[in-house]
Amino acid sequence: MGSLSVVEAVTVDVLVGWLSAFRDAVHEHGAYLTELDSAIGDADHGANLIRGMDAVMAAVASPPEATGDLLKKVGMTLVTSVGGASGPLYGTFFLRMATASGDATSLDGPALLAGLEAGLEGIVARGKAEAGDKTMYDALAPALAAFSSSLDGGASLADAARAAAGAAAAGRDATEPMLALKGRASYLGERSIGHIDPGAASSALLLDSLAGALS
Amino acid sequence: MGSLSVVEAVTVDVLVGWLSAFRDAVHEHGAYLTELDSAIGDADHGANLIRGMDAVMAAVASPPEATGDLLKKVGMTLVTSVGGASGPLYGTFFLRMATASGDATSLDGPALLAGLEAGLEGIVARGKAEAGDKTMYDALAPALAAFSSSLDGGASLADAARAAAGAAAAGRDATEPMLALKGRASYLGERSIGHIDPGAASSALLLDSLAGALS
Amino acid sequence: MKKLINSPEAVLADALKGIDAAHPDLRVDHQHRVIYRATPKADGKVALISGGGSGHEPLHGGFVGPGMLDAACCGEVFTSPTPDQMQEATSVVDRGAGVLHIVKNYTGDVMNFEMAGEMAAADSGVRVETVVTDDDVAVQDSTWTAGRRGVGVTVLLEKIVGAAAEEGRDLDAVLDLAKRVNGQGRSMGMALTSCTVPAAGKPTFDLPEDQMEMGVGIHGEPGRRRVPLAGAAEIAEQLVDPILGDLDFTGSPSIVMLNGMGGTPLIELYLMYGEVATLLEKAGVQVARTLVGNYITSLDMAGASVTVLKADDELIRLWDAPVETAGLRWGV
Amino acid sequence: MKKLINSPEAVLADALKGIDAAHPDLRVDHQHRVIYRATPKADGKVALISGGGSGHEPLHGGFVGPGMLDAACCGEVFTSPTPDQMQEATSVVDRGAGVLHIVKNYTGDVMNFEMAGEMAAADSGVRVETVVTDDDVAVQDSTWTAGRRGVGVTVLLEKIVGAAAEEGRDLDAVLDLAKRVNGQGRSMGMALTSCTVPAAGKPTFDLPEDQMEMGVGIHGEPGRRRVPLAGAAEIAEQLVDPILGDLDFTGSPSIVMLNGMGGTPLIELYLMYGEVATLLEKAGVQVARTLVGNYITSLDMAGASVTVLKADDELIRLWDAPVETAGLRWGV
Ligand SMILES: Nc1ncnc2c1ncn2[C@@H]1O[C@H](COP(=O)(O)OP(=O)(O)O)[C@@H](O)[C@H]1O
Ligand SMILES: Nc1ncnc2c1ncn2[C@@H]1O[C@H](COP(=O)(O)OP(=O)(O)O)[C@@H](O)[C@H]1O
Ligand SMILES: [Mg+2]
Ligand SMILES: [Mg+2]
Ligand SMILES: [Mg+2]
Ligand SMILES: [Mg+2]
Repeated sequence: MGSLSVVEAVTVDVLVGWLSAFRDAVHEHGAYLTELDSAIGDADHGANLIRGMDAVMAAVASPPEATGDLLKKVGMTLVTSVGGASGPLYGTFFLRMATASGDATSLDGPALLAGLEAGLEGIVARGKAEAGDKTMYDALAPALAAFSSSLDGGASLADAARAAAGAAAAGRDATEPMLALKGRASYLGERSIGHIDPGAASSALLLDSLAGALS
Repeated sequence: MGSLSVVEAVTVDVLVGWLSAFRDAVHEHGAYLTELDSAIGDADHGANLIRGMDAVMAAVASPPEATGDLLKKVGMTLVTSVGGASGPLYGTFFLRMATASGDATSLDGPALLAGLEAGLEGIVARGKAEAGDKTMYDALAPALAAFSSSLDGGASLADAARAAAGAAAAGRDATEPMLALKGRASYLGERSIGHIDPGAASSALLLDSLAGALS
Repeated sequence: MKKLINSPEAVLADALKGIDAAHPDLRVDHQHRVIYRATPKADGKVALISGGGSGHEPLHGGFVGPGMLDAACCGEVFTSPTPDQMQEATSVVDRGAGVLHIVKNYTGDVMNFEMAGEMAAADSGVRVETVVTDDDVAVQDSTWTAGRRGVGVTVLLEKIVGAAAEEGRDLDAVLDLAKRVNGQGRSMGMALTSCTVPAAGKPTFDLPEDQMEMGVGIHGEPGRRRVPLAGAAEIAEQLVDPILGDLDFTGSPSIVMLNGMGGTPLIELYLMYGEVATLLEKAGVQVARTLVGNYITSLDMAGASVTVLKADDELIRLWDAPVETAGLRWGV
Repeated sequence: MKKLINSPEAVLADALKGIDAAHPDLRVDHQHRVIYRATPKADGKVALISGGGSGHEPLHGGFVGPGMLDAACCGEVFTSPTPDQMQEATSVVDRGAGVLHIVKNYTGDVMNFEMAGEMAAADSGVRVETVVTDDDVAVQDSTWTAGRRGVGVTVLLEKIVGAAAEEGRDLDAVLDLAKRVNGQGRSMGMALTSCTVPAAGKPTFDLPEDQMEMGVGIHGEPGRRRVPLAGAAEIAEQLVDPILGDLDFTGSPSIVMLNGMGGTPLIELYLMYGEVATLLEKAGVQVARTLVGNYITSLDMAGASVTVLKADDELIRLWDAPVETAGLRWGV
């Protein structure tokens, strides 16, 4: 909020800042995520991400130099500490982002976007979610689209990230009236309608944390 | 209440009236008895007596001629249908009363008293309760004492029974501050203090039903 | 009240139908409410009968079968069975060597079994002996004339004494063994919640979210004292300490049961057992055999109890002997 | 929240300690949270691994042992285990004949096991096949792309396929059999109450005194619909009808499981089974084998589920084969 230094190169430190902000966010909103998951799932989404992000922050205490190495560590840590649906999904997100980022020690806007997009493709490859299935995809996809068009329109990284965070929040809210077609919420049939998807809510936190880290 | 015919000879019909009134009383106050038993026992005293007295009334649908035969049937039915502590105790009460009553087709005041006292002795023989142990004995013993001294003082059967019922009620209330030394309530130790004993409460109903049947 | 029942009055009769349907190796006498082995044991062997109020399943019906009981008499929920049930069962299971009645120490149970013993002896001449279990250290023995309650040791006793009867020991020997097992077993239980007796329709007592009852029995009765809710490690201490304080368990192999009260899931029972095992080890108690699960329950009560039996090579051997019942099964 | 735990975070680690202490014939890898047989099976035999979130005990750890599983991977409560756990277990249990992964159909479980299979194949060259159980008729299959949930049939499958692996069948045969068992099993569950996930600290959903949830799974999730509370006979109908409507069970012997959700006492489960048995008989289903008890649970949820498996002589024979685990035990 009105930060003085504007980030234009996403270094390992900035990425760690993002992860750290996300860890704080899932701690702060863990009960809320679990409450959403109580309504249409199994009441563990908050606990899952708290466990995962605590493990991530421990794993990146002395971060490697390359962004790809850092993100790979994040992905592997999530895969091996979270479990459930969100573990492989968020894990795959970071693993694919790691591959896209490679040896680079810092990412510019287009490189960051490419990484995020690769990550989202990973989620789709694992979970086969489509738009409107009421999953994290419904927050992430519009967020990356907003990120992309902001950059295309010449926005700063910080502004693009803020636009993405806003779109993610809108995407999260848009899951409320949806009928779930993926994950446990789909077992509820019509009863899934009227509740925000917990994964979409955590994804909105992920994008919000990114915007914070880039501001 | 202000009945016209006063019973001076306790026939089988009068005894059946007594039992029937007791059956009605345990139905009416069954929840209360169970509530008392919830506080210091196992929450079944009402259900036990309802089951037992329903079985008794079915068993005496065509009553035998001798009071002893009727009372034996009552005792056996209670023994074989109630279980728990109250089954053998109330069962023994009626079985001993049956033996005392024998072939008589009707009982006068002293004979009825002798039967009740034999019954109480049976309860003591089975349960080894003493005054102040916080059991049904604490309602029955003062009731029979009052019955006896009323008869001695020349009271009618109805008046003696009313005195007995009053003493039973007082005995019941007197169990409240007692520390239980018999039955399940004794497991509670000090925590048994401050609650009326369920068996004392049902015994008060038994005497109240007798007073009703003799008025 | 939320229960899978048709009506409070029909609970026992309906449950017996299900037991009958589920277990071809049991025979259910629906009139007398007695559960028998489908195939009676051989002539000349002592028979074992137990029984009590219902609501403690698998006790006792789940322990009828080769290596354990010959019959279980089922009372109404939390109400001891009636003497005629025990009398009937006694005459049915007797194989000429007499019958041991296994009775948990509750006034009602003791009185009803007592009357049954009198009736059986008078009617059929069957020799009946009775062991009354009273292992609950929550009850201070001397002061309360009703004595200690019979709880968890009953399960271990039915197993061990059942094996001895199967071996062909006579009634005196079986009775001696039963008394020895009872004398060497101690239990202590606790509740996180009350249970709901079907006929009562509501919980026997209310227990606030931050309180628990220590020293409960198996009838949903309040315990000896209400204390603040604690973690599993501290609860384990409150259960184990009074047991170890009541009898010296060192120097002998022990059989330990961590029992659930009916409404507590297995994951919590295992967790509790982990804590109990740690405490026993610290205290120098050598655990030779373990049982974790719901064996003597109190309807839907949430909670657990610990039973420790001071054993020896003979008791361990009898414990390990084959048993083939719905509730316990090994070596067959 | 009233639970016998030390802290929500420590539930799994602490429960594993208790399982380890209680069962000398199991070996617990506390680091990877895998439960193994203490004595591995013979070389050349197919190994079976299952796993999933915790909170369903005895599933799966209680089914590790001769005649059933070789290892169970334990996830956090209601959270599938992670791929590294399965990968570790896979390489440990492989006896050179390959490993079958038994996975209940939930997005998380399927994805984690999928990743484990990829990793195991890449790392160690162990041949891995996977069967995904999906027997829950509460979920309308076609419409929902996540497909039906895997519930009760998993227990029966682990028993039957475990026996086949013990006989020495190869991985293809074991996989075929597993798929056949899954294809012939159907389940339906209901809840009287929600359960409380330790980390959530309160019941997953509120259920008024006069309502129940029909069509629940095993994760405390709300069911397909909320309906008025009914008697056991009517509940049994609501469970059995959709099962019989989904598959024709006549003309073959069936194996039936009446399963408790964790907080329902055995007396109610037997009572429910009596009602279910009556309905099955009326419908001409021939019940050859029965299991009544808590086998696949949902923490402390009160409720029950019914599983019917259309069997045949071969499946019955495999069902009857010896099994020696904490949760199922016979013929040994
Ligand atoms: N196939 C899928 N594709 C994308 N996201 C999914 C899929 N299935 C589930 N999710 C996401 O995962 C979230 C649930 O995560 P979590 O509660 O941690 O795992 P679980 O459902 O195994 O308990 C859902 O809210 C949804 O956003
Ligand atoms: N030893 C005894 N002597 C006399 N009365 C007793 C004795 N033990 C118990 N009682 C009576 O029995 C009552 C309980 O009866 P009930 O609830 O039907 O049986 P149970 O205690 O077996 O559940 C007690 O309230 C008490 O009055
Ligand atoms: Mg979840
Ligand atoms: Mg009582
Ligand atoms: Mg009782
Ligand atoms: Mg989960």
